[in-house]
Amino acid sequence: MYGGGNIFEKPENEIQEDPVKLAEFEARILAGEKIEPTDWMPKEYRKQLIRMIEQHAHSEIIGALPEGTWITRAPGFRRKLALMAKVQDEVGHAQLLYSAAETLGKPREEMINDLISGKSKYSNVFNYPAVTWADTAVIAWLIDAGAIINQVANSKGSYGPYCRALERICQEESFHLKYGHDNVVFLATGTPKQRQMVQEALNRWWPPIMHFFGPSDKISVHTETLMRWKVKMASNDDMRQKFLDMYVPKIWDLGLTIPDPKLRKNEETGVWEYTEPDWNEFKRVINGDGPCNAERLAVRKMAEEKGKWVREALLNRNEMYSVPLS
Amino acid sequence: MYGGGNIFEKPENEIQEDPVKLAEFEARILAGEKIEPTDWMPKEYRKQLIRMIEQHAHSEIIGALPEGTWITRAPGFRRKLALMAKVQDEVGHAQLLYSAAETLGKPREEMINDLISGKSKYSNVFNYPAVTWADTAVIAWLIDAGAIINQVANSKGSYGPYCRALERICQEESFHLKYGHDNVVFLATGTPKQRQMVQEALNRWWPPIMHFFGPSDKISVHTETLMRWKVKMASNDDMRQKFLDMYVPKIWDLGLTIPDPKLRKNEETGVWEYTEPDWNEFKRVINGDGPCNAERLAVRKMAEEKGKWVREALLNRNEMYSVPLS
Amino acid sequence: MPIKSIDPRITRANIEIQNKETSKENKVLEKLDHWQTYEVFAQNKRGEHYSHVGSLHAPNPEMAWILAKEQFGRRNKITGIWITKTSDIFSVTENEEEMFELNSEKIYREAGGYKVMDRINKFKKENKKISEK
Amino acid sequence: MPIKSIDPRITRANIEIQNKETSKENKVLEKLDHWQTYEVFAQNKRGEHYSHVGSLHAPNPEMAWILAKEQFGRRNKITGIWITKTSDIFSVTENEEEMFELNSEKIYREAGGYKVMDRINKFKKENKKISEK
Repeated sequence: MYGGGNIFEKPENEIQEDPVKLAEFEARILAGEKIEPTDWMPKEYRKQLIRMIEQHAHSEIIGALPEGTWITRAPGFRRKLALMAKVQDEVGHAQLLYSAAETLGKPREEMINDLISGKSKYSNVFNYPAVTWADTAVIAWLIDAGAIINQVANSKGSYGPYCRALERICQEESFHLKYGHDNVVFLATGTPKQRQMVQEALNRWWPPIMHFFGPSDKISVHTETLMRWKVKMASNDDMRQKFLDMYVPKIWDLGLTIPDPKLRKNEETGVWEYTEPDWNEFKRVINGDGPCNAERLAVRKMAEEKGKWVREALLNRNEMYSVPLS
Repeated sequence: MYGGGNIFEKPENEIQEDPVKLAEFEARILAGEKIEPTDWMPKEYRKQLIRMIEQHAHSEIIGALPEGTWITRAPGFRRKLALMAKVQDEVGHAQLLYSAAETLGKPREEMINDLISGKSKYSNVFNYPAVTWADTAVIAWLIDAGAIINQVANSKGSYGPYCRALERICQEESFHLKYGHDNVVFLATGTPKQRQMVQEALNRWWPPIMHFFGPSDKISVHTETLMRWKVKMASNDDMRQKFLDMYVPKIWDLGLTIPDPKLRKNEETGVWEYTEPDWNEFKRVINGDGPCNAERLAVRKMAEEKGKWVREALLNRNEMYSVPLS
Repeated sequence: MPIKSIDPRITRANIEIQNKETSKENKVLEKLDHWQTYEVFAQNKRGEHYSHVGSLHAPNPEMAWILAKEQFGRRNKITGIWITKTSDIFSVTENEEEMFELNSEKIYREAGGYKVMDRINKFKKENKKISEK
Repeated sequence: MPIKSIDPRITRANIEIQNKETSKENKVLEKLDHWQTYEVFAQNKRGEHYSHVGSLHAPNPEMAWILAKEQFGRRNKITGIWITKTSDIFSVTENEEEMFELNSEKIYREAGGYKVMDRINKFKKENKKISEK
């Protein structure tokens, strides 16, 4: 579950790359070929890929927390089983993605350290709480829907190991989407109280969903090189438009109200119009001041610390770190 | 290049197998599933598979000799290159097949020992000499054609590693067949001397070709169990009929005479009639008294002996034998 | 101050919130705390070749096998797993591409490099002429 | 008596024919004379997973890599080779089949386990009736 946005930084200073190797590298990508771990690649490509895949991995493992909270309170045995399976999938996705990032040379331990210390980011939506059961339904449907749009695009990217991980992930996500939709439909077609619950959850989650694909293209960092290198596969606004196009009609079908009076599709341009999301709040939350940032990192830290004795009991310190092959 | 025939022996005494495991094993094969190296299998299945795959491997490596002899004397640079590529393929096939047999627990060294000592057999055709360049053309066309018929059938068998090796082998053999056909056509449509050469080669090779698929079903060892276990995929006579059906018309098309006055297709039954091959000669030759048996084994022995110092220089005796996984 | 969460289990765990400034220096994990990596190969169906499915962290091959089964054999049924340490795989890392270049003019070792029908047809036509005379 | 062959190279090599009786006891090779086995994984195209292509005998990983390239990268172009000793692969050999059994009633974690259109259509129909009144 990862939506992109705000993940690329401007290079601190221009790195001079071997122009012959750079030309070969770009020609390969232009020809639709994948880059593999042992290939030559620009330093900036490696750096931005690590950042992106690492953020994606963190988003999966942190994203398991707001949903995991509801396993014991899920209504009915079948929904408990399904939610457990979904949460297990998300943790499995984190593992796949950490491995893909490791092929670029950053050990998993460093990534987890950077997550816990707040140096690395993850998808901002997981800094908000899942207040009721209906929140988990909205997350599983709409956040996962957004993630699939992003991940399907990224699976056509240029880096082999990341693409292979995403193929497996997208296959599993299709269940998440259906599961979430089923839960939302159940509530939205249920009693007035159930309808109220899901409407309130939608009200809470609409702003984070609009934030999910990252800042508007007008204000986001220049990504032309990353698009040419097939690291970033679509602009934030393009993905947001795609999401609105696919899901707003489905939400309206259920008689739910989207809490944005300006939201409409301009039938002439085919473009969705909406109230500009509050990007100051987005920046404030991603930089640590959201309702759940502190809790998420503290829980993750506890998990690493409480697992330490088990890992140590099994650890063989004679091993050298080696970069995974794929 | 391997045609089957005379490769199965009667079990010395009936081995009692666990009836439950045997039933599961047979059910799996009936369902079209493959058997893998770590699965339970009847002792007789393992034994007969080792025998068959080992003979197939020996046939590839020994089959490289009569053709290899002609590399330096092949007419023209292109034919030299093509023949070298073909001989390299055959040796590569031997390697693939030895590996497949090794998954059943018999080390390659033992197989080579059994080949050189005469304990293991190989396809009888390679105990005949390639007297002229035209002989190599007939071998590459018609012996490889027979081998493909056999190998395509066997690739539908029950043992996973053997099937996987055969798939790769069959893909490579298609070049051998075309290369051989091209050489035969060149000679058969050439000067009277060239036509005479290829006709004489065909006269020499027709009896070994008729022997190639093994003794007639009437006199061969009972193979019902091996057919049910998908070790043997077609009867010797069925494969011979298939070969005649596909290739006799092609040979006649070239105006060549097949040295068997009785050879004709019975248009009522659809079955080819022919002079019964001399199965006494077949037995005599396979048991060691063919024109080239002694030379083939002696050359193979020399190769192992002359390569010994190279292998030893690189050898690390600390290794334990381990059964390959696939 | 311990965290007060909407998840009662987290509230009960009495977790202290990290000090934002000091936590920046906080290294929870040392190198290899998550053990070394293993490469996982799985067989999707009997008869098929084993194929690489990914890598994972584990303390030993046995645990790697168990984790691999959970990670790669949980959703779709597989028929076998092979595990090997990443460091036990030998590969070549530089200019690998060029090492695999094939000589493009090797059509003589492809089935498609041979065309015999022209010669056969010419031969049959000429033979027919002779027999018609 | 040395072999007299139609291949002059073999005749020149002066090879003695084996005595048929004594040769039966002849062990030319000892165990491991052909070294240990390695498993070979190849990538057919960039972006694809590495897949097992077979095993071979070699004295060390470097030679195994070279032999693998000749054996498996000679005909069709490949883009990479991984080599690992057969003995470095960990697998489970007994009753493997049963270990991979999945609980068949796990439809709740498949996309196909969810049917929502009936409920949506019923809801829309009822809503229509209410608004028509």
